[in-house]
Amino acid sequence: MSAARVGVVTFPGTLDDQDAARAVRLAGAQAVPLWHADHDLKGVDAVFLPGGFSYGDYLRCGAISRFAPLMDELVPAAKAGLPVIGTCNGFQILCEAHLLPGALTRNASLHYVCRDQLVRVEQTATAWTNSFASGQEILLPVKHGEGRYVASDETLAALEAGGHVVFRYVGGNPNGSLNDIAGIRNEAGNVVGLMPHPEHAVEELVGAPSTDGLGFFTSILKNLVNT
Amino acid sequence: MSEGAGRHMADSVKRAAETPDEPMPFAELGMKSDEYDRVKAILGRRPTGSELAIYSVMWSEHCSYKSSKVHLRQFATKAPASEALLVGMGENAGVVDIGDGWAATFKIESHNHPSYVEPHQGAATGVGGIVRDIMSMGARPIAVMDALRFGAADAVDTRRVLPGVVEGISSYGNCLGLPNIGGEVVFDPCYLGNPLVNALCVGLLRKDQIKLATAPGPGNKVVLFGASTGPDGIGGASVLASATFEDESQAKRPAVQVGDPFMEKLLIECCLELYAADVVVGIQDLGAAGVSCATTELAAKGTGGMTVDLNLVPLRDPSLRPEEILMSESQERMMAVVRPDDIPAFMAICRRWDVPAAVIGEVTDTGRLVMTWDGEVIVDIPPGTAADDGPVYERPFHEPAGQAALNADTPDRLERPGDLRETLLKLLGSPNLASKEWVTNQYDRYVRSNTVLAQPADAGMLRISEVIEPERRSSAGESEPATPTDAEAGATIEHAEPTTRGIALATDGNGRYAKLDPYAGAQLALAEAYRNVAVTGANPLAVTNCLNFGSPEDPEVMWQFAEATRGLADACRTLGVPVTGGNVSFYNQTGSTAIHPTPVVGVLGVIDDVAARVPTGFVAEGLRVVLLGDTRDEFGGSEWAHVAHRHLGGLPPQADLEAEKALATVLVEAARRGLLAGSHDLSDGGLAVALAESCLARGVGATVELTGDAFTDLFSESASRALVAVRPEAYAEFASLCGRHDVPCYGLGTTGGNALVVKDVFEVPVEELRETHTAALPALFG
Amino acid sequence: MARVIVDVMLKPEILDPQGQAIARALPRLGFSGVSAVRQGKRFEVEIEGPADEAALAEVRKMAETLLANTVIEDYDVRVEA
Amino acid sequence: MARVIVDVMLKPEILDPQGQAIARALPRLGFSGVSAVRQGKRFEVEIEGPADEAALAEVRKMAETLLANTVIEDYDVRVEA
Ligand SMILES: Nc1ncnc2c1ncn2[C@@H]1O[C@H](COP(=O)(O)OP(=O)(O)O)[C@@H](O)[C@H]1O
Ligand SMILES: [Mg+2]
Repeated sequence: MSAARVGVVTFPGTLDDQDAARAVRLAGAQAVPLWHADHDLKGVDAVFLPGGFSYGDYLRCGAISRFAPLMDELVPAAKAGLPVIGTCNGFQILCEAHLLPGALTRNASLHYVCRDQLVRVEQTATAWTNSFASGQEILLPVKHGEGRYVASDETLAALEAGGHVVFRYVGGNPNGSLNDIAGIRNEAGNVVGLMPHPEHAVEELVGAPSTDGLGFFTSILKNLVNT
Repeated sequence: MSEGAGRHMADSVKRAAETPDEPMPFAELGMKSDEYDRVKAILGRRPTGSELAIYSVMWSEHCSYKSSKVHLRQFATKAPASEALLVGMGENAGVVDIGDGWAATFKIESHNHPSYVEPHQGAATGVGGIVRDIMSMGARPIAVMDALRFGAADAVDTRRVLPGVVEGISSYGNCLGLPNIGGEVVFDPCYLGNPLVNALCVGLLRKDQIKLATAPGPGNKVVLFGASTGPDGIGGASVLASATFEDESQAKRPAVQVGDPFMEKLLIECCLELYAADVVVGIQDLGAAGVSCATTELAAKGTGGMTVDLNLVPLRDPSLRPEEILMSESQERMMAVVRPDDIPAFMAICRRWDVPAAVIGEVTDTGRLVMTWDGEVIVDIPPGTAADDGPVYERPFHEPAGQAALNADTPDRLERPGDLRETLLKLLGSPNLASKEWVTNQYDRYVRSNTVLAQPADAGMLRISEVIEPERRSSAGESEPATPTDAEAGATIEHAEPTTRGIALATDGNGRYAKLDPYAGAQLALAEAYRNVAVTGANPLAVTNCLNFGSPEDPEVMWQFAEATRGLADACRTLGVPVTGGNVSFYNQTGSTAIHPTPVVGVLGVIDDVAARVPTGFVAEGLRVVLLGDTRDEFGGSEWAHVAHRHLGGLPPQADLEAEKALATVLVEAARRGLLAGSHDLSDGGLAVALAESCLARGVGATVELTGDAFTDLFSESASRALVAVRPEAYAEFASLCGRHDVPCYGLGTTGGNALVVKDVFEVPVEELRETHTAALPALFG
Repeated sequence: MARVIVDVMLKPEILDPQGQAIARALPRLGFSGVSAVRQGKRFEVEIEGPADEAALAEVRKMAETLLANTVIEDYDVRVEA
Repeated sequence: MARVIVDVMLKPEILDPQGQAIARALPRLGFSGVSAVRQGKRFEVEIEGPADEAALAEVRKMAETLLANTVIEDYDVRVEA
């Protein structure tokens, strides 16, 4: 049986695609490059939308990328249950594409922030977090200028009531996100978006001083084996 | 008078021959009359407006190094033999062999004046420019650094300039996906009207993939690609465009260039794919002097001739005149020389990355650079005369009138403090020594996943692990079958496994030391960067430098420059590290007052196994704290004299390069053998500040004991020293290693606890150190 | 050739830290009498044909789907006076 | 209470990378007939008193010194219609 195949999407201006692919490989899966201009998901088992400045973050982060041909394929596939994760710019794209509710706006500090951030895993019942313990605190880097999660009062209440807040910042909120929200999931739990970067916390020697990001990749592998 | 096609005729070669006496505005373009006479002699007639545009920018100080050349030559003539040096000075950037078939290319460059006028855009385009230099060597840019100097931290204008500069570097570098792995932030009133923004970029390539700026092979095509050309940074050329014709369209010509980091990111990926497809014969980035510089330099280094049709240059503003196109400094552009058969593949790759590209000319063997506009020849020159044969000045220099008095005013007369605890906290909370997190937290240090060491660390360190082939391949969407990038559906991302190898980089410079003694000051800058690389366990290999000075027309400034270059060249020889490239920035002065002479030196080192890297500071309890090197009573130009007394006088610390070399040998060898648990170099603020920063690294305290005069031991800035943390069981082996290399080695105490304790002198809780250290910049900048 | 203006502002209930930062800075810079500032975006869209109803409808669609994120922003489309 | 609008746009000769990126993307998104897009900022300044000449002069000064970067931007101040 061949290894699980995780697609890693590259838009013009994507930055963390190599890093995400490396993390996928470290976890024992196969990284499959997906190109924004193709109408082709290449039959992957799951999709990682990495961070970066797609289209320079011009207009709004993710606003132009969500119109990419690849997204025409990804949106219905995600709605049909394909596991999809978006980190940072990937999260922004998922919100712009309305696969996740709410929006990510300019940090309250008005500065880009790069720092090692404690994050609490609130929900383990998603395709990407089932290797974690509920309430587990993990260390991941954040690095973004527009990561302040906002949504209408009703949306926020629904997120909280439904248990759709997957990650919360602890020990300081880096961007002013409502309810300290660092990441959320969709109703079905197959689509997850978060601002922190698991792919930069997978090796001892490089990146953040933590390997907590590996849990995301072992989660998806477990999930794929189980289904 | 815009009848007909709505376009004025340009000043043609034919017209120049017919109107030999027409006055040309060479003085407005910064050209001296003897320089203008030389142009006439070269051409045997008056230059056309376009030719004058080319000569005036190519012979400017910025492009021709006319005042500095005679001094910079020492970097080559005194260069130590180095097997690592693959490409030396004179190319876009130097290239060094870092082992396993890999090469690194790195360079530092200034964008000082633009960053004062418009801090955000000035700094951003500074990063963009140096990154393109690195790309043009055939490399993938893999990291940036920034060495910054501002006026006093509490000055009103610093509050305008610093946040803008940091935001510019942050927005541009982050958007390119280049980790920022280090730099400096220094405050001194002398930089108030002349902030320094020096940006460094390092790139990685295979040894056999080096690209050069050359245009060989008659018949090969000249391609301009990237952003379209607009009226950016052509203040001077407007004079020209309107000089011979009364023209209404030239009113608005901005001096400020605006960067488009997204376009530059596309250019990076596009270039790498072009290199991998082997469709580039020669390449040059467009920086200062834009098309003028790229065409003359490529032609001069190639077969010697080139034709260019300026009507083919894609324009953002259709009203641009040819003179302006030649001088435009629009960002994010590159020029390549391409075999005719490869043009379709070249263009297909550009299209895939949404990068506009246009063939604008052809390589010839005529020895002439010929440009046309509306069918008329407007430039016809031997390109080497513009690119290489610019004027060279032996500017007069002499020691500044006040130099002897400055050196005689030693810090001996300053009152020394009684309360050393207070002195430490005062220094640690002073803007120059305070934590730079307010700045560095705005920079992405993790992207590309190869960052081993970054802020706060003595040097930035990267693991060498790079994709060789472009990995992103499309299986659809390309029409040309010739596209070399078509790949099988479902291809996995190609990659090279991470090697164990790494590179380390540090930049340093101390304008106060250089003011007191430019010769020693430049050597101390090199010594500090060299030491910062060595304390991480990397072996220093090569040097880049950015020489920031006042006006070369001032003989006293010129003396500082001559002394600094002499000092740096001598020190490079002694330390065995060649200068591979750099940049000179003159005219950093307000009125007749120049900045402190500020040579900023970058050193690149190599480490065979990044797992052996030595982290900065005290990483655990129970380690022996050891001071390496001798401490003398040296306070000239020190941070203490600056903070406590606003005093600058005397002589800087002694630059003992042999001691520096021995220290580095010990540090690198000890790291290789795994003897060091942590390290930190000693520099501004001396031992006291190094101890405090070492405690702050991981929140581990230490208890140490001093033997000499406590103030001198704690705050002197003697060079060639480092602090290391050694596991007790490794101490004997380490001490004998030091003995073998004659490196003085003093056990000071042990790590542990929640405070920095200097026995019989003071005790400061680590938390108090942290509070003092981190509060300063946020208090100033919000 | 006509120019259509699209103004995009955050919905009133969404926090606008940029506007707030400006409002906070004003007194320090010697400006008084300002009770609030909000910062939004202004787009100048040059269209090739005339700004007739069809063209405006097109720009409105552009604003709705691209220029504004209607989850958090309101927009206004008008022909330049 | 009155609302004064300050529009800030990059000077026409200055590169507007955002506007260009949007304009380049439009055809791919199915929008045609747009020849150029420029993106700027719009500020809504709420003032406490009436929008008389004195108040407008004050806002103009604010635009000149704070809201616009006059090295690269132009601004326009008007009372909301
Ligand atoms: N402008 C800057 N850009 C990036 N990193 C910086 C900058 N200024 C300081 N740093 C980093 O912050 C850390 C502390 O800086 P500093 O105290 O100046 O170090 P040192 O005294 O060793 O030269 C180092 O890792 C340095 O590289
Ligand atoms: Mg240091």
